[in-house]
Amino acid sequence: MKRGGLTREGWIRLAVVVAFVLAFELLCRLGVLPRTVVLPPSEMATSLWHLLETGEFTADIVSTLQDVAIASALSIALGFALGIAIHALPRLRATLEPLLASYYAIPTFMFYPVFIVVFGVSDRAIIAIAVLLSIVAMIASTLTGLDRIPRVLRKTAAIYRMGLARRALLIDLPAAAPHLFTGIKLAFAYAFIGVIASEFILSGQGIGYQIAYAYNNFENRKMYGLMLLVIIVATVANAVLDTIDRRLQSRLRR
Amino acid sequence: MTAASDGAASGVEIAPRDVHAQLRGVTRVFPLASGAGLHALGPIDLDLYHGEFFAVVGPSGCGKSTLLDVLAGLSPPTDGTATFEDKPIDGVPDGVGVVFQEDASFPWLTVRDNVAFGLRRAGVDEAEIKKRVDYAIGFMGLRDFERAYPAQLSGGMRQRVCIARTLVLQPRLILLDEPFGALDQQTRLLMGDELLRLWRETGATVLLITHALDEAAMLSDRVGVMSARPGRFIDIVETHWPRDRDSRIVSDPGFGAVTARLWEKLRVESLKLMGTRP
Amino acid sequence: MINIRTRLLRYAAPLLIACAAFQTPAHTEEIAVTQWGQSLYGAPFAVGMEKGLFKKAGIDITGIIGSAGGGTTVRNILANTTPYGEVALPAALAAVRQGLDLVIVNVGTRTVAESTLVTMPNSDVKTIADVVDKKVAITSPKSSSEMIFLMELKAKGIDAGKVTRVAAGGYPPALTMLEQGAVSAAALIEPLSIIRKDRYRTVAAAKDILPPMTTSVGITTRDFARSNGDKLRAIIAGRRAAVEAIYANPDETAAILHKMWNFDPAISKEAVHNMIAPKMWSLGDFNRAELDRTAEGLKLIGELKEDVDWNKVVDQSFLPKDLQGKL
Amino acid sequence: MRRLVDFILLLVGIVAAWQILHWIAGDIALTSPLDTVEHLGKLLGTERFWLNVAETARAFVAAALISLIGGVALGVVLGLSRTSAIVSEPILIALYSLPKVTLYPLVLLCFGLGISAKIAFGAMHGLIPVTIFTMKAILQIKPVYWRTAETMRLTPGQMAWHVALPAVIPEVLAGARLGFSLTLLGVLIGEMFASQRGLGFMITSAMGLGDIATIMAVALFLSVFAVSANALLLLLDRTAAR
Repeated sequence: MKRGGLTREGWIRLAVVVAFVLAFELLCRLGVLPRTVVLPPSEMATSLWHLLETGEFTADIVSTLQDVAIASALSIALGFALGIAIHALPRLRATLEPLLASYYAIPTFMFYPVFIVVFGVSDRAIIAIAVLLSIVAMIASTLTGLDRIPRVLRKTAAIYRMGLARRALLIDLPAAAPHLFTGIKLAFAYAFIGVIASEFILSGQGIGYQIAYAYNNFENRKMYGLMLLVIIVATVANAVLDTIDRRLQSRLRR
Repeated sequence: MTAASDGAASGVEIAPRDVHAQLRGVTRVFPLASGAGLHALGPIDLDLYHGEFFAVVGPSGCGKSTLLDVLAGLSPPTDGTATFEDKPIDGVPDGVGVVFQEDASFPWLTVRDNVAFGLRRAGVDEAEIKKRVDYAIGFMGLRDFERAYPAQLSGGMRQRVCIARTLVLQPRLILLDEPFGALDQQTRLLMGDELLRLWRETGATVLLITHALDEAAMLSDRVGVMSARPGRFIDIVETHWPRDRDSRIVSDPGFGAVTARLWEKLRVESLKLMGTRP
Repeated sequence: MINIRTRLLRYAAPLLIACAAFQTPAHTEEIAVTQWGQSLYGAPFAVGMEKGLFKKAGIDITGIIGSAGGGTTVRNILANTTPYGEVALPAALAAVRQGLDLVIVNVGTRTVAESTLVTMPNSDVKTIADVVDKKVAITSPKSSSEMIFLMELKAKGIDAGKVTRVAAGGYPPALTMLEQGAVSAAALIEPLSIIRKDRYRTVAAAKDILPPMTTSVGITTRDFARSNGDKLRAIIAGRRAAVEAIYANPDETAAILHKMWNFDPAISKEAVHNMIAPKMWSLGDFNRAELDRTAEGLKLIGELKEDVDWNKVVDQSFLPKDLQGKL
Repeated sequence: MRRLVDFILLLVGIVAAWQILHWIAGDIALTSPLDTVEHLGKLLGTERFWLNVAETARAFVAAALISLIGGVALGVVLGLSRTSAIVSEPILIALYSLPKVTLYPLVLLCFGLGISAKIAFGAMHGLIPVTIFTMKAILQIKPVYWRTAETMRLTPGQMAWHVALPAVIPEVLAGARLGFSLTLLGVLIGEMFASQRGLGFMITSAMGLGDIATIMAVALFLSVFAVSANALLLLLDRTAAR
């Protein structure tokens, strides 16, 4: 385990990213990439700073982040419960598995009108879409996690004469934890994608909507500022979850 | 000589001893998808005496682990009876500890918490837990790694953790399923020494399953040789080693004779196994 | 080992470059029309193509690229080999404001008559004045549905601050909100309002409240205007002939829309006939008052801050002589 | 046989749930299974529908090919060196978890509104999973395989074909399955946001008209396609794994 400072690969990675951004900046400044198409990263950053400072989109940002938080929490909890249930029913699972595998090809957004009627026109329809998109990742990770519990640990539990509930809590859960966390990470990523994409295509609020709106109205500065915001939020959240994930893996996986 | 099932055991004389665990006519048949059954084990008769070190060797797939599962109460015999301390084995009996071949340490607990796990489950009070855990950790040479997680340890160290975890519960019968299978030869020898020390100090009955003849010969009072599947005992070899022994016994003139006899019996069975393979 | 990897790498590299180079050309020979196949804006192009009026005018339009959003259409026009298309005026103005090099060459449509404000049949909202202190569903902030609603309020002298506008994300969700009682009234547009006319009661129709205003225009790049004036003239002339054909024979138009857009015949007929009286389709000529009304609307929703200098963004020289006039 | 029975039972369950939801939500929100199938049948009989299918299919096939070939090539290149793999993995994963729809305006600005934008957007979705899976697979090839191949004096070509490829095929196929799904999703989202043809456009324009029957029919069509295509890939996966 490394503490403080970067590994050699970490430095190279940083250098690659910085070089990419600088090259991008240079290409824009030299006019190779026309300004009507894309702005130099530095201008995106100043635009984002300006947007945050004026608070023009604060309500949208809050609404998006809130929806993402609710959607991830819901899909993690529901996905975990469903994963356990499906794992307990091998026949159901065998039948369901090919469906789960092709699930992501179906654009969940199609069901927006259905959700609108079921949940009313509010964030809840967007949250429902995001949950629909992310829950499968959690279910799949729960199944993998439960599958990967070493048989010997179950045997050990039997040696200690544990009941089903105790075993689930003291053995199964911690043993499956690394996979479950991977599921949490994925569920968050998909919830984020789901919320932003729903806003982008369907709704009248949120960061996604504002990006689409800015695109339609040729407000490239706003559009790229908001894009940068999404990229930063997604990358930072992913990096944090990934670090925790790696820690867990290195400690718990054998 | 009561353990030999087909009269192949040699006429070693044994004073009548106190039976600790007993198998009578035990067989194990696994149901197959086709509807037929896979006859994995038996029939087996076995008397394990109080305080003895008994090893089981046999060709791979002969049902050694199944035998252990029956004794541990992890799987009931299809036929026959199994008793421990005169009570029929129904579920995991109290007083039995098991160490598996696979690493069974809990990766989410520190070494210390791993060792204390069983005691906490049993509701032993903390002062007693501390005492026993300290002892076991010291005994297994884990003092420097108390706070470490299994992922930070070598395979040998992790197996020590599992042994310590079994040890603290002060089992009267310790079942070991090829516990050193994944370790290198030097480590195995040294772990064997520790196992002997543990056996002497606790006075527990030990049943060790192994595929290594030298390990069986070096550690045990008696070695049971099993046939190819369905496994049964074709020979039981007494070693007559002193109770106070260690791995240096391998240089004893009698050691070669014991391993030679084990191999003689096992070779035939192993050849059968290879011959039956496609 | 490193050796092998290097060698393998050399094998893989050309493949990668080949992939990176894989691109299909983005240009088509078609022109772009906003909301093609979805609203009646593009009817003249359908009729013109079907009846061969463009060919007669000297240009062969092979197909139409449609799109949902105004801005998308503008961008698409700019990327096209034949950079001419019909877009919503607000989108064209937004593009000009952001410095895109384009010019407006003709007027497309000049009414918002297809817009209505509806409520549930049993609602106590009887007139537009009844929406004060209530919630009204629009599609999204700064959308044309909001602009028209605000213009209606202004025309009726109602303080917009007293009405809560709720963004639904689209017309069907707005209707859902209405049905669920989340709002008291909802903005609606044809043909959806024709399809569902039995379910709702019309509180206000824009055609009764709002005078004509420019809603869509033909645009092109200044480059193309300089180099391909003849093509532009032909397109505009062909379109004019088509508009005349629509007014001359609405039933035939409805039949063409049914054939080309898969519109339901009955709905197609009703929709076309509804737009005959308000004269939705312009022959192409500019009307200062109608342009300014749209600009006023844009100011209401905060899209426009100051007046538009129409002479800077409009070029009348491609219109038929009889349609050119003073701005 | 039992599997077939199970599958039919599951289908019955889904249809039943759908029917019940239809009764609860009503015709405006959710057409019944029967009506949907009927409407799909009607759509299948129109030329317009198949034009849209062809449009989506063209973009999808091109995007899927780019994802697969590009992803495998990129994965091989990155996976051949441990350093490049470690350097690039977090970057790839970050890109994977990015809401790519955010970048769609950029894609439109670069590629215009034609089919190439859809292809690019579909490939953006599918390329990364294929790359990640391939890279990891290459990295995890046991070094002893390379050494064995070297002692047998194989040429790099033989090595790639006879050693590396068979060793990574299961992972690549797993990546391809995910890539396949996401590519289709990407193309459809692209069509939903800005396009004038294709199934995604059909969905948005039906949404604009509140035409739930068409939405559900297209959804059914896509689901059946995605599930059967995936089952096919799964089968390929199983045969390859042997």
